[in-house]
Formats: sequence, C-alpha cells, structure tokens
Amino acid sequence: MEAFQNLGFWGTLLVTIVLSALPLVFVLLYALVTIYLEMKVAAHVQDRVAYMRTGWHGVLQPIADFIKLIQKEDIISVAANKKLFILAPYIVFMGTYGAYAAIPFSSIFIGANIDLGAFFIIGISSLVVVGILMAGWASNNKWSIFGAVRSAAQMISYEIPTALAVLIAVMITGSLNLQEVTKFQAGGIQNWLIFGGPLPLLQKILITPFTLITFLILFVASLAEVNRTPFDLPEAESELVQGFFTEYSGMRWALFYVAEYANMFLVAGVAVALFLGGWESPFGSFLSGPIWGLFWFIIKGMVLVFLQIWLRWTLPRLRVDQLMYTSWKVLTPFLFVCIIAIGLILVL
Amino acid sequence: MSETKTLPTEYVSHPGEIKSSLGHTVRTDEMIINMGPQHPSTHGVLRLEIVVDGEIIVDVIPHIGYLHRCFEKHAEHMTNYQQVIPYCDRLDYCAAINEEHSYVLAVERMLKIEVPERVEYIRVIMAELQRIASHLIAVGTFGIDAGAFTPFLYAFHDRELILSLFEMTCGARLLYNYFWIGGLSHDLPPQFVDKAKEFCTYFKPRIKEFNDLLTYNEIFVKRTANVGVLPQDVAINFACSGPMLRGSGVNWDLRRDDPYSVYHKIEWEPKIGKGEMGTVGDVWDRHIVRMREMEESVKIIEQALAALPAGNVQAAIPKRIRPDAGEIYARTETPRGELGFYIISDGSGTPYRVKGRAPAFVNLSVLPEISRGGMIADLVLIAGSVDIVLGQVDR
Amino acid sequence: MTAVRIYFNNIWLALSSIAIGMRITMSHLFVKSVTTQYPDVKLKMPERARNRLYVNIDDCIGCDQCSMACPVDCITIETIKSTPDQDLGTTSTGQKKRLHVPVFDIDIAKCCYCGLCVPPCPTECIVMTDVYEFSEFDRKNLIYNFSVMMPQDIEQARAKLKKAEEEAAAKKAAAAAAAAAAKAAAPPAAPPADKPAGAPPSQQPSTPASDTPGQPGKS
Amino acid sequence: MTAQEIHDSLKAKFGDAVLDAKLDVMQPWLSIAPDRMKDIAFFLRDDPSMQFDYMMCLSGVDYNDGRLGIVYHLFSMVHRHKIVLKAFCTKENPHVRSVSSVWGTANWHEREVFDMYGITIDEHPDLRRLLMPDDWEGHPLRKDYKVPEFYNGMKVPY
Repeated sequence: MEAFQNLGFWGTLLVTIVLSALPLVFVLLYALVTIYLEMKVAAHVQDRVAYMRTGWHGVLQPIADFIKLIQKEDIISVAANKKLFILAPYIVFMGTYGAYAAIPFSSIFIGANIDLGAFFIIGISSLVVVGILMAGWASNNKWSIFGAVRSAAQMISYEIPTALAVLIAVMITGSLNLQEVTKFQAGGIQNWLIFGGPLPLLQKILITPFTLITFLILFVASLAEVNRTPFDLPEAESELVQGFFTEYSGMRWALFYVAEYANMFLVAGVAVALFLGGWESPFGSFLSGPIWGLFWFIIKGMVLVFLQIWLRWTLPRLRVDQLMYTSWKVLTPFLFVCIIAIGLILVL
Repeated sequence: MSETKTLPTEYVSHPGEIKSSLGHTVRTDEMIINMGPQHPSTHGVLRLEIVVDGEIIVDVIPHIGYLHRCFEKHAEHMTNYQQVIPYCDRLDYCAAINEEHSYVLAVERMLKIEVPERVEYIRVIMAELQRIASHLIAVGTFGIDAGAFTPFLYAFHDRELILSLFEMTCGARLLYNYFWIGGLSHDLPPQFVDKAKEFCTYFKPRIKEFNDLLTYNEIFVKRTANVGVLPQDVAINFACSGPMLRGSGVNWDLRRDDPYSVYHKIEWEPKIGKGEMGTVGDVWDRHIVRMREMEESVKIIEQALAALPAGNVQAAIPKRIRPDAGEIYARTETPRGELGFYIISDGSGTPYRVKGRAPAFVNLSVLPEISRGGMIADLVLIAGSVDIVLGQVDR
Repeated sequence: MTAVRIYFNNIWLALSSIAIGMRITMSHLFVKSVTTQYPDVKLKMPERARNRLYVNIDDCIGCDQCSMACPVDCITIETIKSTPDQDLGTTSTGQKKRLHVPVFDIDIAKCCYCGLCVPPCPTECIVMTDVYEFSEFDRKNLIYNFSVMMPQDIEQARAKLKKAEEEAAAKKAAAAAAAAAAKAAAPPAAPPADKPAGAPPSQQPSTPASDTPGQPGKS
Repeated sequence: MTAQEIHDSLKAKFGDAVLDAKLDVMQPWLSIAPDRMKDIAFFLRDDPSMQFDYMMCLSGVDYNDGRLGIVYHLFSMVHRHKIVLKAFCTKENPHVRSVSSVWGTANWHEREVFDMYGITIDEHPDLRRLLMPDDWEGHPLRKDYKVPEFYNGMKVPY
C-alpha cells in the first residue's frame, strides 16, 4: 500500500477503486468455484455424480446457473415492503464484502491495513443481520419472518464466542491488525497459533491444548455465523421452506447466495489469519513470498470451506433452543476457561 | 401385550396446556401459520394449520383431502373384484404390495379359498421386501426432516435395489398389481432367489452404516428424544398401529398376533420402543423401531427364501369371482400399521362396499395430541415420524 | 456431580458421533457413484417390464376382453360384424376373425400399466412392451389408434352389415307375415316371430371387403 | 368372550338397545339402537370382561333400502376378542350418537362418515367435512348420489 502514497486525488481514487474491486473479482470467481465444489462434494458423498453435461464434468454449470438467474423475472410480491425488499440483499452483501477489506490475502495485499482489523471484521459483518432482518420483514411472509428472527438471534449469540476466540488470538499476538497477527506466526507450521505460536517451549506445550480448543470453537461459531449445517436454522428448508429468502428469486436471490458463499470464505479467512498462519508458508521460508502467500492463504481458506461443506452433508440440524444452548452453555464457558488459562500461561 | 392404563371415562384432549420445551410457560400473541399443502416437510399435500406462540405450538389442526381420489367409490363401480387391486396399489404408493396383500386376503377369506403354500411364501418375501423399501423411505425422509440429506440418498439407493427385484418379478417398479386373488400374476423369475439373498447380505451392513450416520448421531438423538411422546393409552385409544404403536412400547404386531399367511412358520419377533434415549414413545423410538424392523424383515426374507416350496402360483378359483353375500374385515400389518379392508358383498361380481381402514389416516389423527407444546421444528419431526403417505390418508 | 458428567458426556458424544458421521461420508466420497447418466446410459429393462401397450391388430378378433378387464377404461373398441361372405382371415394362433375392428383406441395417458388387459386376450395380441419414453406435447397424441381400417372400408363394412341386416329383417318380416298368415289360417299357430333386428344375417353372396393389413401405429 | 356371551351380557344390561344380532356368520355382529351407541360403547370399553379398547375400523354403509348404517369393528388388546356393532338409521333421519369420546380414533372416522354418507353424528366435537371440500354438495358414497355437473364453476367429470 505504501507504494501508492503520492498519486494525487484522481490517482488515489483510481487505485482505491481497482484495489477494492480485486476482492470482488476474487469473491465472484471463488463463489463459482465453491458452488461447483459444493455440488460435487455433496454428490460424491451421496454416491452421485452431480453436473455432467455443461463442459467437462459440468464445470460450466455455475456460470450457466448465473446466466439463468440474471434472466429470471424479478418478482416482488404485492404485499411486500418494496423498498426494504430491494435494499436487503445489497445490505447483506455489503456486510460480507465490507469485511473483506481487512482480510490479509498476502503480505502485500490487504484492502485496508487498519490496526483494528479483527475488530472491524466482527463489527461490519454484523451488518448482515440487519439485512437479513430487513429481508424477512419486507417479504411479509410468516416463514420469512421466522427465518429472519431465528437468524438474528443466532448470529448475535454466536458473535460472542467468535469475539472471544478472536480475543484469545489477540492476547497471544498482542495485535488486532491481522497482518501483524499473520507475521507473528512466521516460520512454519509449528509457529501457527493453533499450535501455540512462537512461544518458549514450556509455554507452548502448556498453551497448545487451549489454542486447539479455541480454534475448534471459532470454527463451530463461524459455522453458525454463516448459517451452515448444523446451524442452518434460518433457512432450514424442511421447516421454514427457505427461511428469509423464501420470497426472493432471480438476481436478488443470487446476491444472497453469493453473500452466503462469500461469508463462508470470510470466516475461513479470519480463522486462517488468526490461527493457521495466514499467508505464511507452512514450511518456513520455503515457498514463501507475496504470490505464494496468496496461494497459501487461499488454499488454507479453501480447506476450511471444504470442511464446512463436508459437515453440511453429514449432519442433521439443531433445534433453536439447542442452538442457544450450544452457544451460551458450551462454547462461551469453554472460551472463558481458555482465556483464563491462556492469560495465566502468558504471564508465567 | 403389556397392560394398558385405564383411561378417564371420557377422553378429551387438552389444547390449553402449553409448556415450552424449555420448561417454562411463555405467553405472547398467538399466530396462525399454514404449513402446507405445499411445504417441503409435510410429505405430500397435507395442510397443517398451526397456532403458534412464538415457535411453540399451541394447537395443530390437520386438513386433509387434497389427494382424495374416491377409492371407495371407484371400488364400488368396478366390473369385478380383480380390478380393485390396481387401485389398492395407489393407496399407499410406497408399500403397494402390502395394500394388495390386505385386499387379496379379504377377498380370499370371503371366497373361502386356500392359496398354495408357494404363493404364501412368495407373498411373505414380497411383503417384507416392500416393508424394507417403505421403511427406507420413512427413515430417509425423516433424516431430511431433521436436516440430514445424505442418509436419504443412501436409503433411496437401497430401495432402488429392492424395486429392481420387483421389476424383475412383475414388471413394475412401484405399483405392482402382483398379488392376484388366489395367487400371483407371475411366478418368481429363476434368478430371483439368488438376487434376493445377495441383497440381504448387502443390506445388513448398510443398516449399521445408516444407524451410525444418522440414528446414533448425537444431534439427531437430541432432536428426537423426548419429543412427540405418545403414551401407550393414548396410542391404543387412537387405534394407532404399526411402528407408531410399537414405538410406544406396546408389543403388538398383526403378523404375530392375528396371524395370516405363513408368518407363524418363521422365527422373528416384533421390535418395540424402549425409551433408550428418552421417554418411551418419543420420536426416536419410532425411528429405531423402523430401523430394527428392517433387520427383522431381512431375517424373515432369508428364512422364507430358504423354505420356499415348489409348486403352483395360482389357486383354482372360478373365472368370475362372486363371493357369497356377506361381509368381512381383514387386516394385515403394513409398514405403516394395520391396514384393514371392510368388504361387503351382495353376491354379485362387484364389491358392494369397500372401506379401507388406512393406518396412515388413523395415525395422523393423533398428531395434534402429540405435537402440542413442541416447537415448529419438533412438529416437522413428529409429522415425519408418523410416516404418513397422503395417498393412504386421503384415499 | 452427575449433571457435570452428563454435560461433558454430551459434548464427548456429540464430537465422537460427528467424527463417525464424517468418516462415513468421507469414505463414500471415493466410492464409485451408483447413478447412471440417464439419456446416455439406459438400464436394461427386465423381460417382464410393463410399459407402453402395443396391440398387434392383425391378431385382434375384437372380442373386447381387454377393454372389459381395464380398470380405468382406457381401451375403446368398436366392432362391426362381418357378413359371412367376407373372409377376414385368421390370427396367428389360428383363430378365425369374425369382426371388423374399425376403432381400437388406447388412451395411454389414462393407462395405469396394471397389466390386467394382457392375460384375458385369447390371441395374445395386446402386450406390454418395454418402451417407456413416449411423452408428447399434446395430450391428443397420447390416444393411440391401433386400427388400420380406412374410413371408406369402415363405411363399406357398415353398409354391408346394414344391408345384410335389412335383408335379414325383411326375410324375418316376410317369415313373420307368412307365419301370421298361417296363424290366421290355422288357429293353433306357432309363437309369433318377434326377434330383434340384429339377428344373424342371411346368406347373401357379395364381394369381400378389402382388408388392408398394415403396421399399427399412433396417429 | 365369544360373540354370544357379549351379546347376552349386552342384552342383560341394555335390554332393548340391542336390536338384532347375527352370530352365525364369519364375523358376528350386533345391531345397536343409534341413540344408545355411546352408553354401550363406554360399557364395552370399560367393563373388565370386555375391554374393547381398540377400535379397528368404523365405516359407513348405504344399504340401498332406505337405511344407512355405521359399522364398528372393535377389538380388545387385552382379551383379544372381536365384535362388530352396527347402528342403522334411516335416510330421512340420519342420526347416530358419537363415540369419539370413547375411542379417540372415531373422531376422524365419524367425520368421514358424515362427509361421505351425510349421517349426522350427534355430540361430535368437530363435525366438519373431512375429505371433500367444505362447500361440496351431497354425500358421495350414497348409492343414489349424482355427480354434480359443476363445482364452483369448474366442470366435475373430466
């Protein structure tokens, strides 16, 4: 970013636009890939083959789907609140996409290298809740409002464990800047925060079980944040038809869809940056560098995304009260224990 | 048969009692929601009018009849008894053989004819294969209701294998018209016995895998245990049958207790719910009863295949079937429970009155009793555990 | 204490059962899929497959048995009696055909594929084939006309039958008149001839109607 | 208990409410006065020697001689005996007392009988049509039923 310091107003504007569009390109490409991946994983897990007709093994199917969605008629039901109905998908997408600003893709590429990166991500992704509530309310459909209210309750509940897990990483690294957190974990796989980070040996051995648990909890909480199985209650198709986007179709629906997939990578990215060494190579300085950094970051993120997909096609769904139970009575207390333990170990 | 508790003199349901599954009483404005007729988890065109208090169900009012196809009227207007069988198939399209079995049994009892033993054995094999196929749909879709999609497709794959066996035997995959009055439409094809045995050996580990993947999954257990508890006395009072009744711990199976065909020559036992994960008669119990019944069915099939006698597959019956004037109620154990046919004959070649006592219809009528106080997510599971087939409910 | 144990036990159960589930799904990820790519790959239908009905109209004797057996009334058969001078040939089973079959329609949209029409057929001319792909854009196309009689042939056959019947009726009337006359003449008379008009036709030589056998097909 | 014994004890207790009986057929049946149906049902369910706790089936029948009827197939899970009860009523005045407070399952069955045969079930808690639409005219399973030409402007016979 330092390279673009003195470019004048127009130059800065241009650079800003280009730089901020880069993640968008990434998100769209990634969404296509992940939709394909999800369908293929789902199919093979279920002994099927999924798309086979559009291109080699159906690789062009997500694009075909996208074209179809663009062409679809834009339906807004008469009883809907039109303004909010139209606005909601954009807000959801904005909430997700805004958070990409603070995701460190590589040592030289981060949208906005702000010192409060982790904090910013937690804050801005809460905007998604507003969008979802808006969508549910504006649809004027009882199932939609159910989905929206469930979603709001769920996301707000699960922000707590997420924030606490982030807090633990921040305690160890001493920085909220994700770029700094990543750099802290340089030097290979053994220095990742999930294995205690580059601490003295005794501390590292003591801290490792707690960081492992923290990472697990962060992952579970992030599943709930993105409404994935087993926490997909807001859009539980067997109960609420399609939840808050029952009434949406065509491009608006696609926007929700892309936002959901973007969110999947977002939470994976946060977990990677905090606990899995971000863009650092797992082999120390071997295969490291800005481009390799980007590669490692995306690979690590995609592994977590694959894990989410894998879980989705394995597990049944929780009930609302069990969802709350998991958050408040399991994840949060465990994290408190972890915070205290890690704090004590760190001052040791 | 376990002892039944005494009921109050006049049984009235209590819609007023609301207790959330969280344990405390919550009161806010009630909302009426329509679930169905087009809803992913009503298994057809069932409409449930739900009065909810937040997510907690105050009352459920089922509305049925969207799939009413005038079975009884049709049956009265056929030209002979044989023609009713294809219509019987369509009552419960997931377990057509069992429907045929019940109807054919009723007519044969009216005619007072004995069918050859080979026919009885083939009927048992087919009925049990069909029971497995039907239970596979039941547990598979139940998995979908709980949010797990993958077990459903595993179940469907195994079901396809059974359907292929049927197709090989009688040419149809779903609606067979295979049991005819006094016999069968075709004898078994030569390679059937081997293929069926092959299927049995293949299927046993699959049940275990299904159980590991879904039944004993902790999330699934927590979702289903202690939900939709159907007490024994209510189950009997509402004449529930099949896995519904056995799930409530009543040791009752028509195959053993009102014997027909050759079930009495085969070693097997009915499976009942024991409340392993929660209360006796909860949703999980009904699910596990189905899972275990499939294992029993495999046992029955294996024994029947081993004991299959040679012989004719059509008893000597008059060309024109004319039972003496009279009436009969014959019942068999279908995957969903007791299916009875009440047939009145006036001595002509056409049935005067055919009433189908559909187990899904009767089991569904208890739904409001067991779903009050649960959540919407519970209702989905309870409705799934009743295992309704709307074709049978609406006839 | 038990509450604490249950709490941790639940967490353990949840994690372990999730792990078991994930192991199962992962193992299936690398198993060959069981589905077939339908329009490209088709499963072989078994011998007894019951799908589209086919009528070998050459063998049909117009006995109406299949139509009677059908529980959904999807078979419509109309027949015209042949006059004895016509030779309609025999079926492949050697049975003599006595009826013209001007209409043999099967509404395959109504057909329920129960197979009840197949066994009653005395000449085994109605069979269920293994063809299962016959969707149509127009419902009318699902009414299969198996009869191969040309309209003019039908007309001709009808006319012939009518003529024969009329002649028979005339003969009957003449016979009745004769009988009545005889009755009038002699009081202990025979019972009056009051037979229906559709009685067996009389002997009347004429040219046989052209019978055009051909491939039955749908319109 | 055999059908004869059931018949005798009912006769002893309810006297003329048992109108008729046919005990020598495959499934013996008793004919009950329709207005006494409920009392007899309670007796049959609760009497320790009867305990007919399971209603297998409840069907309406049109006998095509001016009579309509409801046939109750009862079964005891405890004693494992069966009995068939019949309640006849006339087409002009079709009334039978409800047994849905005795056997819960009778609720829907009786609604179906009301729907299909037009027999008014007295004291039924929720007597609405079950299978047919609420505004349907006529009772389809009666033998003299004529299919209407139109229903809400839609042609009925397809």
